[in-house]
Amino acid sequence: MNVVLWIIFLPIILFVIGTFMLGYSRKFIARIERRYGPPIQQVFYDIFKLMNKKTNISHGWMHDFAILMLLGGTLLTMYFIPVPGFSYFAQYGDVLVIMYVLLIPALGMALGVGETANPNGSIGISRALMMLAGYDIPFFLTFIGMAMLNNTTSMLDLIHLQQAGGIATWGIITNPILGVAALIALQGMLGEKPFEVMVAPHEIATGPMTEMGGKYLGIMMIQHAIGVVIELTIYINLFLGGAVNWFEYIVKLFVLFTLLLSVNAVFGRFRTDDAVRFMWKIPLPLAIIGVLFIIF
Amino acid sequence: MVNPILLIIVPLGTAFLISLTASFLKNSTKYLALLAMIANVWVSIKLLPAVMQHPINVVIAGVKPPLGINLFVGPLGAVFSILISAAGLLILLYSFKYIEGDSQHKYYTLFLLLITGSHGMILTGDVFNLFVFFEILAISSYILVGYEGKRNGLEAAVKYLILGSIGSILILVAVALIYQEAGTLNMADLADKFGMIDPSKRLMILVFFITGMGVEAAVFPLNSWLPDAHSSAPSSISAMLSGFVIEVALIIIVKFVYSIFAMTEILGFLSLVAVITLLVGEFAAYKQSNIKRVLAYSSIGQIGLILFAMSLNSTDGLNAGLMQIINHTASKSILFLVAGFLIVRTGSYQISDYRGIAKKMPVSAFFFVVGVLSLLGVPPFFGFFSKLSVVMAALHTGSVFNTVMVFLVLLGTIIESIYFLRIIQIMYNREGDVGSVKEAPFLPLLAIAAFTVVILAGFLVLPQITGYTGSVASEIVRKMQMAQVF
Amino acid sequence: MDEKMTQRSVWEKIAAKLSKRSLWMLHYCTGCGAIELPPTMTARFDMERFGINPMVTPRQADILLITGYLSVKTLKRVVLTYEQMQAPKYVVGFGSCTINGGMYWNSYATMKSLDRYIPVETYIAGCMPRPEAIIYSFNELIAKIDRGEANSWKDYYNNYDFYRENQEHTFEGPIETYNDIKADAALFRI
Amino acid sequence: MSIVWILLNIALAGVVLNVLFSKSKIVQKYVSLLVFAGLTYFSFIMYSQVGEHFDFPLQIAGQSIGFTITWLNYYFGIMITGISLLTVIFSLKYMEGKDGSTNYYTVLTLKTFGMLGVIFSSDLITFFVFWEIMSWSTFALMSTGGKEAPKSAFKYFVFAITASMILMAGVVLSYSLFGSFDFTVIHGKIGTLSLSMTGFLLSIFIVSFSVESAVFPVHSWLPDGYSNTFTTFTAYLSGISTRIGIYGIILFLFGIFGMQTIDKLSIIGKINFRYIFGVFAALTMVVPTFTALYQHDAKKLIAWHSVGQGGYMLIGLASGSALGIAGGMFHVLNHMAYVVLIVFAIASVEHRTGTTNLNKLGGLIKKMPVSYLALLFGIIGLAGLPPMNGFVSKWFIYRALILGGYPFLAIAAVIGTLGTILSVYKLIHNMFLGQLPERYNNVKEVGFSMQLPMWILMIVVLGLGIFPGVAMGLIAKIQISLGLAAVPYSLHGIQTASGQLNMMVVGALFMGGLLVAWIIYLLGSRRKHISQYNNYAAGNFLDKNVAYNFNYEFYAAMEHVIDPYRKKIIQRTEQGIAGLTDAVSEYVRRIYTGMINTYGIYVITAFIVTIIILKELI
Repeated sequence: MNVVLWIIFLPIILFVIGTFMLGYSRKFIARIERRYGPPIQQVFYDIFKLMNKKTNISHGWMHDFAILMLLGGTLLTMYFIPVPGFSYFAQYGDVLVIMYVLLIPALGMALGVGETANPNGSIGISRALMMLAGYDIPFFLTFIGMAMLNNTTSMLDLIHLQQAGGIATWGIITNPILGVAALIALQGMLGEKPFEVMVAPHEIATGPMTEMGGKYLGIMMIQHAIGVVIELTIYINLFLGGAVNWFEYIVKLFVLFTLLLSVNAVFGRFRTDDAVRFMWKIPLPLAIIGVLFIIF
Repeated sequence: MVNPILLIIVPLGTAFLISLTASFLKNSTKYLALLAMIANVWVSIKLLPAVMQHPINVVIAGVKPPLGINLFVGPLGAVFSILISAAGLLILLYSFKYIEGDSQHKYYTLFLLLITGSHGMILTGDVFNLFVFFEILAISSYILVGYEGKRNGLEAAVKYLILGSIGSILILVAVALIYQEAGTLNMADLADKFGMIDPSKRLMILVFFITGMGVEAAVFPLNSWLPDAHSSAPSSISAMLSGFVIEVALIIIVKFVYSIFAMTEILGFLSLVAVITLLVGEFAAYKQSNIKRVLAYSSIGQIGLILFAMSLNSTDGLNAGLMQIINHTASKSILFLVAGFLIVRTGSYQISDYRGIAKKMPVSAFFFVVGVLSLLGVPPFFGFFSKLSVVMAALHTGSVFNTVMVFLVLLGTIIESIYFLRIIQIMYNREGDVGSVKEAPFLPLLAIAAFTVVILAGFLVLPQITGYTGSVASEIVRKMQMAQVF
Repeated sequence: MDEKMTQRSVWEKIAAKLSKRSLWMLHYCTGCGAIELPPTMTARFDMERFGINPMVTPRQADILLITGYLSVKTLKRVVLTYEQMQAPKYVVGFGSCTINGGMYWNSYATMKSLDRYIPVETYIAGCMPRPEAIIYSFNELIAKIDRGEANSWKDYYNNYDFYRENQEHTFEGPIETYNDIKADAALFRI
Repeated sequence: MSIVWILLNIALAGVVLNVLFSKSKIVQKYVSLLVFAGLTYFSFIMYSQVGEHFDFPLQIAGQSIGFTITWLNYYFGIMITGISLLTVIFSLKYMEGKDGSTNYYTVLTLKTFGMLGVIFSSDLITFFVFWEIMSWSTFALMSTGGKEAPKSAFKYFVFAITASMILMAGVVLSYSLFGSFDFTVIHGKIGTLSLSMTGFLLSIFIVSFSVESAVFPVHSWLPDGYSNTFTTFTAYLSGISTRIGIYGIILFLFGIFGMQTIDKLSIIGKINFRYIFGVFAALTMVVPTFTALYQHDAKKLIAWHSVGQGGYMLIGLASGSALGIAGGMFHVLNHMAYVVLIVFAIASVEHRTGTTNLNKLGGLIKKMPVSYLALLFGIIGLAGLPPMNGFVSKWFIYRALILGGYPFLAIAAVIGTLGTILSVYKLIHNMFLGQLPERYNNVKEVGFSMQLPMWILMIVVLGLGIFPGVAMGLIAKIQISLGLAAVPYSLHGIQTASGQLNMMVVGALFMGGLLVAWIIYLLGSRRKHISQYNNYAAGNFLDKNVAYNFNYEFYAAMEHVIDPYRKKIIQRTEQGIAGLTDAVSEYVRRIYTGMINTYGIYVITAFIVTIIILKELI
C-alpha cells in the first residue's frame, strides 16, 4: 500500500520540488543581475499557461510520441533512484540501469525534434548529443569508479555504505577527485552555462524547443523540473551520502543547485567543440586519476 | 615389362623422324609427335606398378656399371616420367591449335627433345649422362624460348643461353671433379665413394654442382634468366618450362644432396635460400602488369616453396614437396595455357587489357580461376592438400627456424593471392569491354580441362597419390648404394 | 462579445488569473523601438517581475510585440509569424508607426494601420514610448486578460475574411502560410 | 541420418539448384525460400541431438573428421538459419529487377553452407576447409552489388587470405603438437603444453579469427566490403557472417583452451592475455564507432557499427566472468536481431528511393512509418537503451567489467555507447526525420513480404529485451557445456547476490511513465498536424523550393575534436602497410634488371657465397 502511494505521489512531490527549484534559479539569477526577478512559483504559472493554450500544433505522430517518451522516460528514471523513504524499485535496477534510462528522454526528445523538420531544432539536437558525449563520459566514469570502490553497482548499497560511516565515508570525502569531476560533468548534464550551447536562444532559437509550443512545451517543462531533481539526486546519492530524511534531502538539493547556479550566473557560453574538448580535457582526466587511485 | 629406355628413345627418335620427314609431311608432323607422346604416357604408366615393387635398372650396351652406363628407374623416375609425359601430352594437344605457321616441325622436334632431356635427366644413373641430357634439355629450351622470333623472345633466349651455359660449365666442372676424385661416374658407385673424398674437394664438387644445377632450377639469385625466358616463350613452352623443367633440375639437386652426396648438413642453407627465393618471387610478381611475367615470377615463388619443403630433411617434407610439384605442374600449366590464348585473342600482354574478358571467354576464365585457387592452396583443390602437407612437415620438425620460415612462406602466399586475385577481378570486371573476342578453341580447352580435372579430383585419390609420393620420398631420403641397385 | 465575457466559467476565471502571470513575448524588431526593450528587461525596470519573458519563436510566445514601422515585405513576415503563434495570442503595437504610420505616414512603402491586417490587442502610443509606457501597457494587457476581455485573437479566426482581404489587397495576391485559419477555427472550436 | 547431414545436404542442394537454375530468377527465389525454410526448421529441432558426433567417410592423416552438435553450435546454427530465412524473405521483393542478381541466391546459399559447416565441425580440418569455403563465398557475396563492390571485396580478400594462412599454420601446429585434429582431444591435451607455446598457439588462432570478426587493427576491410554490396547482403553479413569469427573465438578460448589455461597466460599482475585481448576489443568499440560519425552513407554507417559492436562481444568474453561471457554471447544474438532490422529498414528506403546517401534523404517518416518504426526499434537496441534487447547484454557486459575490476574497459564501452547514440541518431534523423524532399513525395511504404521480416525482428528485439530469459536458458546451457559457471537467470533478467536486473519492471515502469505522460498530454487542448513548411524560419516563407534541412556534416563540431587523432593515428597506419608492400615489391622487382652482365655478377656472387657458407656447414 505504502509503495502504491509512493508511486503515485513521488512524481508529484518531485515535480513540486523541481518547479520551486527552477523558480528559485530564476530568482537567484535575477538577484545576481540586480533585478527583482519573478516570483518563486513563476514556473507553475508558465507550465499552467502552456498547458492551457487553446491551440497546439504538431508535425506528426513522432512529435507527439516524443513528448510522451520524454516524460515517460524521466518518470522511469525517477523510480529507480532511491529517495528518502522510497527505494522499492531501486533493487530492480542499479547504477547501470540508471545510466541508460537517463538517455531515453534525450533520445525521445531528439526524435521528436527531428520530426519537426526545423533546422534550428536539428542543430540543437546535434549539439545536445555532442555535449552528451562530452559530459557523459566523465560522469559515467565516476559512476564506475564509485561502483568499483564499493564493489557494488546498486545505488542503494552505495547510499547505505556512505550513510553507515557518517560524513567521513561520503563519496566526496573519500574520493574528492571523482567528486569534482562529476560535479563539472553535472554542470554539463543540467545544461547550465557554460554548457548550454544546445539551447542558445539568440543563435539557434532555443534549438530543440523551436517548434515546441503549448502543451508540448508544457510537458517539456514538467520533465525539466523532474529531471533537474533526478540529476542532482544522483550526485547526492553517489557523493553526498544520500539523504536520510526529506529535510536533509531538500537542503542538499538546494545547496548543490546553488553551487551550480553560481557558476551558471557568471559564465558565458562555450562553443560545442570547445565544450567537448573541455569535458575531455579537465573532468575526464580527473575521473581517470580518481579511478586510478581506486585501483591502486 | 616395358623397357624404360623407350621413354628416352621414342621422343628422341621421333624428333629425328620429324626433321627427316618434315619436307613432305609439312605440318602433319605434329601427329608423329602426338604418337610419340601417347607412347610415352603408356610406357610410363606401365612402368609405375612394377617400379613400385622394385627399382628397375637398365644396363645399356651390355657393360655393367660402374663401368658401363645405365638407367635407374626408382619410384622417383616413374612418378616424374608420368608427370613429364602426361603434362607433355596435354601441352602438345594444346600446341596443335596454339602453334601456327609453316615451320611447325621445328617446334615439335624441339618439343620432343625437351621431353627427351627431361626424361633423361630423371632416369639416368650416370653423372655424365646427366650432363648430356641436361644439355639436350637446355639447348632445346633456349631455342624454344626464342621460337616466335620476336625481339624480346630472342633477347630472353640469349640471356638464357648465356646463363644456362655458365650453369652447364659449372656442372661439367663438377662432373670432371667427381671423375677425378672418385674415379667413377655412376651415381650409385659415386654415392658409395663420395664420403671418402677429401672434404675441400667435396665442397668444391658440391658448390659447382649446386650452382650449376641451380641456374636451371631457378634458385635465387641464379634465376635471373627466368622472368624473361618464361614470359617471352610461347605459352605452351612457358607451361613446360615452369611446369616440369625447373622442377626436374630441382629434384636432381635434391636427389644428389640426399641420396648421392648424402650431405644433409647443407639443407638448412638450402631452405633459407628457398624462402628467399619464394619471397623474392612473390614480391617481384606483386607489381607486374604483364600477365606472363606475373606467372613467371610466381613460378620462382613456387620453386622456393618446393625447395623449402624438400630441404626439411624429412620424408614428410619430401613428400609434401612432391605433392607441391604435382600441384604446380598442373595449376601453373593451366595458367600459362589460358594466358596463351588470352594473349592471342586480345593481342596484349597487359593485364589491364583483359578487363571484363570473362564475359567473352568464360571457360578459359573459369579454368584460370581454378588454377589460381589451387596454386594458392584453397580447399578443396589439390593445392590445399599439398600446401597443408608442406606446412605440416615444416612445423612437424619442431624447430624454431622452420616455424619462422613457415610464417614467411605463408606471407609469400598472401602476397601471391593478392596479385592473382587482382587479375581475376580484372577478368571478371562487369564494366569492362574487350571488344569482339572469341573463346579459345576446343582442343586447347580440352587440354586445360584435363589439368583442371587433376586439381579438382586430386583430393579423391589423395591416399594413392601420397602413397606414390611417399615411396618417392623414401627413395630420395635413403642413401644410394651400389649393392642395392645391382 | 460582452455576453461571452460575462458568461465565463469558474475554471476560465481561475485559468485567466494564472495565465496572466506568464506572458512570453516575441518582439518583432524591425523598427527603431527595439532599443527601448533592453532597459525594460534588465535591472532598471525588470519586466520578468510580471512573468513577462522574451522568447524567440512564435510557437512559444503569447505576445507579438511589433516595434515600429512595417513595410509590405516585413508585414508578410508579421502575418506569417502571427499565424504560427498558438492561441491565445496578443498583438501589441508599439509606437505611432503601428497606429498610423507615424513619421512615415506619407511613405509609399509603409503600412499605416496594423490592425487592418492582424487583430491588435493594445497599442503603445509614442515616438518612441519609454520603458515605463511599455510596462504600463503590459500591465493593462494583464488586467485585460484577467477580466477576460483580451479576445482579439478570436477575431482573426472569426473575421478572417476581413483580414484576408486586406492582406491580399496590400500584398497584391495571397501569401502561402500553410495555415488554414477557417479549418483551425472549426477544429479548435473558436 | 543425423540432422547435421540433412542441414548440410539441404544447403548444398540449394547451391546446386541455384546454379542449375541460374537462368530463372523465379525458380531460384522459391527454391531458396524452400531451402532456407527447411534449414531453419531442421536447425531448430536439432536440440534433440545435442552432444552427438558424426564422422565423414573420409580420413585425413589417419584422423577421422566430422561434425558434432553442441549447445554452442546449436545456438549459432539457429541464428544462421533464422537470419538467412528472413533475408531471403526480404529479398523476394527487394531483388526484383535488380541488376546482377543472378548469383544472388547462389552465393547466399553457399555462404550459409560454409558457415554451417564451420560451426558444426568437430575438428580442425573440417573447420578449416569450411572456413575457407566461407571466406571465399564471403568474397563472392561482397563482390556482387554496386560498382565499388569488387574493389572492397578485394580488400576483404587480402585480409581473409592472411587470416586463412595464419589459421592454417595454427591448425598444422596444433596437429604437430597434439597429434590430432579433434577438438576434444586437443582440449584434453592442452594442459601438457608449455606456457609460451600455449600463448603462441592461442595467439595464432585468435589473430586469425580477429580478422573475420573485424577486431580493431584489422577491421578496415569490413565497412567498405559490407556497404558496397547489396543492402540485404549488408544485413546478412553484419548480422551473422562477422560473428562466425566470434564463434571461433568462443570455441577456442573456452571450448579448446579453457579458462584455466588462459588465466595462466599472465605477463604482470592483471596484464594477462585476457586483458590484452580486452584492450583490443575496447579499441574496436571506440574507434569504429566514432568513425561512423563521419559516414554519409547509411550502409557504411551501420557497417562501421557492426565493427564496433563486435567489440562489445569480445570485451564480454575477455572479462572472463560468467556474466561477461554470457553477455558477450547474448550480444551476438541481440546484435544480429537489431542490426539486421536496421539494415532492412535502410534497404526498404533504398528500395523506394534508390539511395542510401544520408545527405539526400529526409522526412520519410511520413511516407514509410513501418520502416521508420523498424529503424527506431533497431537503433534503440543498437544504442543499448532499455527496454530493447541490446541493453540487457550490454548491462551484463558492463557489470562484469566493473565488478571484475576493469574500469577502463568499462569506460571504453561507455564511450562506444555514446558514440553509437550520436551516429544512430544521425542515421534516423537524416533518413526519416527532417524535411521531406519534394522528389520523395510519392514514395510508398514497402510491401508485405518486406515488412514481415521487419515485424518479426521488431518482436524479437523487444521480446528479448523484456524476456531475456528466453535466450539466457540456452546461453546457460552453453556455459555449462563449456565448463564455465552459468548465470543465475530468470525470465525477466538475472538475479545475483550483488544486485539484480528485472527487465519486466523496467518495461512496466516505462509503460506506466508513458501512460502518465499520455494523460498529461490529454489534459491539454487538442492538436493539429501541420505541414512541414509551416515552420519557424525567423519569418521566412518556406516551400518546396527551399532546402532547409540540417543534415550535411551533422556532427561537424565533434569531427573538429576528434579529427586530429583520427587522421594522425589510424589513416597513416593503414596507408603505411599498403605503402610498405608496394615499396618492397618495387625494390625486389629491380633485382631483375634485365641486363645480362648484372645477371652474370649474380651467378658469380652466388657461387662465392655458396662456397663461403657451405664451407662453414661441412
